Amino acid sequence: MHIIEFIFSPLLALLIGVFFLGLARKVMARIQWRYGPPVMQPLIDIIRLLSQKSASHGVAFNIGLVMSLAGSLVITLFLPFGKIAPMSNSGGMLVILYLMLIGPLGMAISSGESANPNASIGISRKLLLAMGYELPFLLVVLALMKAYNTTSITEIVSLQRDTGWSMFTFPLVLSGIAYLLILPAMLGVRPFEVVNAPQEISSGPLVEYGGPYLALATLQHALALFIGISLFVNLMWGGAANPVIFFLKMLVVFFLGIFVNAVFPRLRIDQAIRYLWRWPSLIAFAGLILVCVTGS
Amino acid sequence: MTGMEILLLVAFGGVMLTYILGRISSSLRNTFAVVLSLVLVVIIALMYDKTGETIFYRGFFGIPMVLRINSLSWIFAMTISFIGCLSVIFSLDYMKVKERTSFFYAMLLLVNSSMMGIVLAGDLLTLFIFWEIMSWSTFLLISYNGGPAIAAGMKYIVMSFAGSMAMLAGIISIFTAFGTLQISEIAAGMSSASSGFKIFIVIVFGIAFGVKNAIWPFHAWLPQAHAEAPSPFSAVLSGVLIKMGVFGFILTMYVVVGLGTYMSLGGAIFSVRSILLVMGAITILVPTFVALLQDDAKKLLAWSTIAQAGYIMLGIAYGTSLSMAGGVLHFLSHVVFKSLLFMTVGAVEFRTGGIRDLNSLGGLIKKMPFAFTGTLIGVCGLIGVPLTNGFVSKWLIYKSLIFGSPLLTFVALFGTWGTVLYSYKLIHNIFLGQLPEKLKDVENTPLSMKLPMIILSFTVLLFGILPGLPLRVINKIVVSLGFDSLNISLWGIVSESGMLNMINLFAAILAGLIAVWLFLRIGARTIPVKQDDNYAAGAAVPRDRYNYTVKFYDPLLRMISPYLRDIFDTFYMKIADLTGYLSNGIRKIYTGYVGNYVMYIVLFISLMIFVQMKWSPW
Amino acid sequence: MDRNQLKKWFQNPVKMAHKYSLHVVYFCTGCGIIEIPPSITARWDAERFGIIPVATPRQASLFIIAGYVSLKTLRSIIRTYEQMPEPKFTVSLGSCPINGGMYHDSYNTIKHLEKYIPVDGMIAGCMPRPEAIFVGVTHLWTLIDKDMADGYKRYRSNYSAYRANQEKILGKLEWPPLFPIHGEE
Amino acid sequence: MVNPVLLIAVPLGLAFMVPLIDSASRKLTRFVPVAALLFNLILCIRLIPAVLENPIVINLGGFTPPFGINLFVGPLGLLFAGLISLAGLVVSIYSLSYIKNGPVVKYHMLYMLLLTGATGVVLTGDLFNLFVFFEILCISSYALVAYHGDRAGIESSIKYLIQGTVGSGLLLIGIGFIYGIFGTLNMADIAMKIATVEQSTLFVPMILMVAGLGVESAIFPLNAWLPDAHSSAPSSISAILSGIAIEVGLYAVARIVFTVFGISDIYLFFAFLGILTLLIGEMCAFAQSNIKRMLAYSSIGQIGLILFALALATNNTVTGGLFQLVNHTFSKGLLFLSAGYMIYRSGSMEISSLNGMGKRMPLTSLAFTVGAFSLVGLPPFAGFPGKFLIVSGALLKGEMVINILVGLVLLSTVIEGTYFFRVIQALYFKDGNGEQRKQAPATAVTAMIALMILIVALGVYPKFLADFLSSASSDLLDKMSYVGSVLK
Repeated sequence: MHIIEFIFSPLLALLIGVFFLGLARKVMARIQWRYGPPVMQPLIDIIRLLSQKSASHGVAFNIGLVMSLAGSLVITLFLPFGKIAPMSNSGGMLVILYLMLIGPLGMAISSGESANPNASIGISRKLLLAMGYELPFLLVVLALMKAYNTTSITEIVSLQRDTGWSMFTFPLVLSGIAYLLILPAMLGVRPFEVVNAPQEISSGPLVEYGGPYLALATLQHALALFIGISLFVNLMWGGAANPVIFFLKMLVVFFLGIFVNAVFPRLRIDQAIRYLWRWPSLIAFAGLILVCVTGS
Repeated sequence: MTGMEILLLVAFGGVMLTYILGRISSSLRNTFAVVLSLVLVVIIALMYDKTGETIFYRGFFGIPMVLRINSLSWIFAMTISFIGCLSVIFSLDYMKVKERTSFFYAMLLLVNSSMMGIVLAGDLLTLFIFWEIMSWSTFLLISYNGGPAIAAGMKYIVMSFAGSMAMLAGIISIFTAFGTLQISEIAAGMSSASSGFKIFIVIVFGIAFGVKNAIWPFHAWLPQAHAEAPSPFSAVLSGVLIKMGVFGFILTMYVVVGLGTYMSLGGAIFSVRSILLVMGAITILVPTFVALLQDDAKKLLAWSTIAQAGYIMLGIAYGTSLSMAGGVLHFLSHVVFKSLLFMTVGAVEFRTGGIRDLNSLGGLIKKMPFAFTGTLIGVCGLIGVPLTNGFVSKWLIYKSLIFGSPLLTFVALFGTWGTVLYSYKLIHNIFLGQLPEKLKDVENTPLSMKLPMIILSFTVLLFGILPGLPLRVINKIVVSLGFDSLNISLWGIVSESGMLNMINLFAAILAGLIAVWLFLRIGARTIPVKQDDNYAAGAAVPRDRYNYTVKFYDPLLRMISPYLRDIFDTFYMKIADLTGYLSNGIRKIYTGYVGNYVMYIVLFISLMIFVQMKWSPW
Repeated sequence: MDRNQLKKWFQNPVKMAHKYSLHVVYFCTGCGIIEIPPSITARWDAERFGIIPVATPRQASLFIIAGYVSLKTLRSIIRTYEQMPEPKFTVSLGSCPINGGMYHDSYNTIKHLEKYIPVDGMIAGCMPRPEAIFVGVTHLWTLIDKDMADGYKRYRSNYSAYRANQEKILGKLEWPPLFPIHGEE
Repeated sequence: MVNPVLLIAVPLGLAFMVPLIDSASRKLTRFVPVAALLFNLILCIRLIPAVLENPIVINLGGFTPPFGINLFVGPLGLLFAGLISLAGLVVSIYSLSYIKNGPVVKYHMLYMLLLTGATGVVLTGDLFNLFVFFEILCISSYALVAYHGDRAGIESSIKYLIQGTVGSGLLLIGIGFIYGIFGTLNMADIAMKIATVEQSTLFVPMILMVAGLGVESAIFPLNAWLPDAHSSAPSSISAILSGIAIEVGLYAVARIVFTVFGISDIYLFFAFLGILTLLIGEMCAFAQSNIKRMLAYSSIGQIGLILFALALATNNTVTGGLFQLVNHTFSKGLLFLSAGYMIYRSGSMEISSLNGMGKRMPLTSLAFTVGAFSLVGLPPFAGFPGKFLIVSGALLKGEMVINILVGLVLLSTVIEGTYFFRVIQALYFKDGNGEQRKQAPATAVTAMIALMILIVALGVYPKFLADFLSSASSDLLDKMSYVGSVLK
């Protein structure tokens, strides 16, 4: 049972992530009054990419990407999907926070090695954006951990079963709002899509990726999407005991993100940081203070 | 004669011998220095798990001077000798092109020996004497390069000297209060002292150790000193030397003042503990962002050293067994990865002919893969990526802080993101991107530099995957300082609110890596290309201009740099200026006109007569 | 998807993926580019066939040269083509790349694109309408199905000749040859 | 048992023999001071055990003390006498090669007279005798300051002369008052009778004497001659002036204040005066760019520190003060001696002209470094134990005022460290003008090495001197035993 979970949950995450990517394209197309590609289109792309002979820029170019995807895969072992969380005993939220570093860092190493300034610009934006949303995000997470008095994400989920969704319980309301405000940035959707801006910096970090590398990068993107949404659902919307319900919750969050993506133009990176560090941070800070004052 | 006396004898004797041998033959000296430092490592390793005290000298007015060893001293001594040894090995090639190498080696060994003296000291007098020897020998080494190093050395020695004078005041007040300087006896006397006295002691020692440990606001000397010192010594400086401040803090707060007293010292909000914690947090936050502004590789690392000192400070000042273990472990981690980073940057500096400017490097991964790997591992440790030692220690610190003071935890966690930013800047601007034309002929890292890098990289990963190895020793320290014992296994730790299992994580990440690698292998073969074969909107890659390094995080920096002025550095410089100005004014008393001088004599007499007439004190 | 399609997917997924995931890098210095936006936006919606524009040649599998090619742009076209990962396909738009079109007597445009890089499909017209582009793409699908879209293979095997042609008109190229050149040295 | 009178008589006699010896053999002249001071040194060392047991009182001419002049060789006097002969010996060895041009004969003669005067001051038990020896000391030093015969030397010599004469005059008037009041000049006798007179009566003579001696001992407002004189004298003489002359002056002040008058109310005032001298000296030194002036101001600072330590008048602080005094003699001597040759090589006294000296004259630079470290009080050199004792003694008094003053002492140490480290950096780490490496002559190097060994030995094993110093300090503080041993 346990072994199966170990293999099952990363695969499930990949599948859902890729499905979300496809769904995103389809939904965006429908919003734009188009027919849109088939939902399986990302899968087709990945198969095609895997068969292409790409140029490699060196060892770190490969290793960084592998590291990035592997790091993201490991996170999925820690995140409860419904009740499936095979490694939740080996460390809690803190480990997840740090594992979330591996993904961007590996990507950064890899695309840095590609020796293209567009990639460097993209990475610098990516790290800055992460810095931007990490400030309110950390405040939110700390408020949660303080409120539930635990660092284990499974416990946070199970405690929400008694108290209701943390987003709608009293001291955590503000944190929930802040989280919702930064969610588009965490998912990397449109108002905060400066990193991969294809028209501006030739898709940024991905500029030199082709063939299998781009396939890995796509999978990494899919996983990032999955992790972002799953984290939100687990922390704020009470997770779920049942994988299906969990998936449905994820779908709702996902649609929220897509709608935001569809209607907003792109912010400049400094505008993005300024936004993220102003209202969401203030609200999250107030939330943390609220938790500290009212909490046990 | 105990092991400690032999150790110090060997260490200090070796210093002299090294210098003398340097006069005869440089290769002989190098061999001797390496052998000596290895011998020191072995001697200290043999002292594992011993405790004891010996009086080794009574020549100082009959005050007994004591050496003592316990688990705390042992782990510090081990680190010092280990890093000292590696830095000597690293110097072999680095110093080949420099002048006055005998002086350098002798001073390097002297610094190491005096640091060993500090950690083995069983009384405050011995501590102070070795402390001062360390201070001035460090001063000589920092100034070694001349040029900008002169100002750096000056700043260091003045601040450090001010710190030691504060410490001297503290030591002597203890001496006058209790009539003894032996640490074990002071601890007994301290418990009955008034709390004002305790606070005084904590403040003066805090200044001394804070300066050495570069805690905000005493950090002003560090960036320049680290940047201008020779790189092998920068490794020692950043790795172990400033950690003498950590040692001092532990000694003051938990041994001299005592755990129970420390936790309740001072008023509610202005308690010593909370002030130290806040200082630690500021030390994390501000220098992390200042590091982002730096364009000099070693200066960047220097600011990061300050920031990491803040983490250690948070750990040891919080005062639970978990945080204490985290603080000491982070000290150990920081020693390893920061020495590694200084060494790799030093290797780059050595091979590129002294370039430290991040804007003019790039693409060196092709030329110096070893240095890149070392930097990558070091940077991962610095950030605290899982499977490196930095992760475990930071995890311990967060874990202990998280429920007690979420705001401090927030600062520490947020500092990590700053760390990611400047670490990536470091590694990207040196090793990634396009290789400039002028660096086409850079050679690979020499063997004497590779060896320490390999050992240190290995240590980073080993302590990251099997944190139980250092934690077992640290647990002994924690228990000896009066805390509860921790529940430690080889691969992690079980605390009351969660556990850490690094071996599982290691297995998972390894499996993930293998799986992804296999997946990548399924795909089509990849073709290695040169850096010139690169997307430039269809054009051929322009030579020497196709790189993005200058103003790497410009949007952020433009936002934050107005807030990052180093007020305290300015403040200290203002004080220095003021002193100079004042001195110049006072100098004018001596006008050079003899009539005035005779007038002074008359005035002196008349003043005394006036005083006598008015108040008649005599 | 009809049954035939499904069978094909099982028989040769790679080929099918190549057909239905054409990531395009547009070379848009010619007048044909004005026809591209309608083809990828809501009116004709190329994405339903998996055709999307990408930013760099590294990510692409289809190269569309939209219009006349001047000497200056030829240099970039060659560079871009060489940077695309194999297998890769080329489609040219309009008459000019075929035979010079209305610029047949210009000193500054090339007349036959296929002399410099292999072209798998040519869509004639001045300019071709978006429908014609889709016709061209369907034609490319058939070629891929029949393994006849083998321009990249031809480029590889005849590289010496291509390179000679390129250097004849452009002078010495700034980048080294992609494949070993026979007949020299 | 040897007669301590020889300590004065031998150098005095030999001083006047110098011209005779010179006419006999030119080469021999230079060795006369060496021989005389070596003799003195050996004599001092032989006297130590006896003196530690009981102070030796010699009645000159066979008159018993209240009437005749007596020499009092207590531990303190012997300490000073030993210090004078030791420092004098080292400097005379240094002078063997350093003094080559100019009036060599007069130099050696005056040099020995200076040391004779100094020895006399510390050994005598009679106020007027003290004045006479003081005059010997001062007059010979006026002349020696102008040794080079250049404009600066003569100018500062004249300044020194004027101030010194004013001081001597004041001293003489003070002594006259005392004689008028008590009818005796014997210090022990006066000390015994001092309680019989009302304190306010004593005020005027005391002030006059303190001011007179204060000029020579460089207490703050009275020390204006010092920087000029020290910087324009030959370095060997600067070493003696700084290491011996002003300290002998300080001895005289201490002896008169502690033993003769013994008014404890004034001690705190002297402590303040000491701190003021210390701060002003150190700050002036901080602002200097001329190395010899810097060293001279630093001497003022050190004198202030020693004065502070003595003024606290506990056994610990006085021991510490005396330790610091010994350290100052050695370190400042070493600094002046090494600076002398560095200036000789570079031809300028500016600190910037010493850049890169560490490469050109390694041993001399090392000597300077050791001296500087020791003066600043860094372990393991001799300055640290002294500072340790002073501070611990001062803190042991447990008074708030004193504690604040101790804080100022530590602050001034930081300032002192700053300017010394600045010079050390210039010596070693700044690029010089790439001259060839050339050491100082062997005799000079011998002298410097001897002082370095002394400094390190004292720093590593301070206990060596501690017992002797502690009996010296009780000699200074214990008025009754002084009186008793003289007037037995």
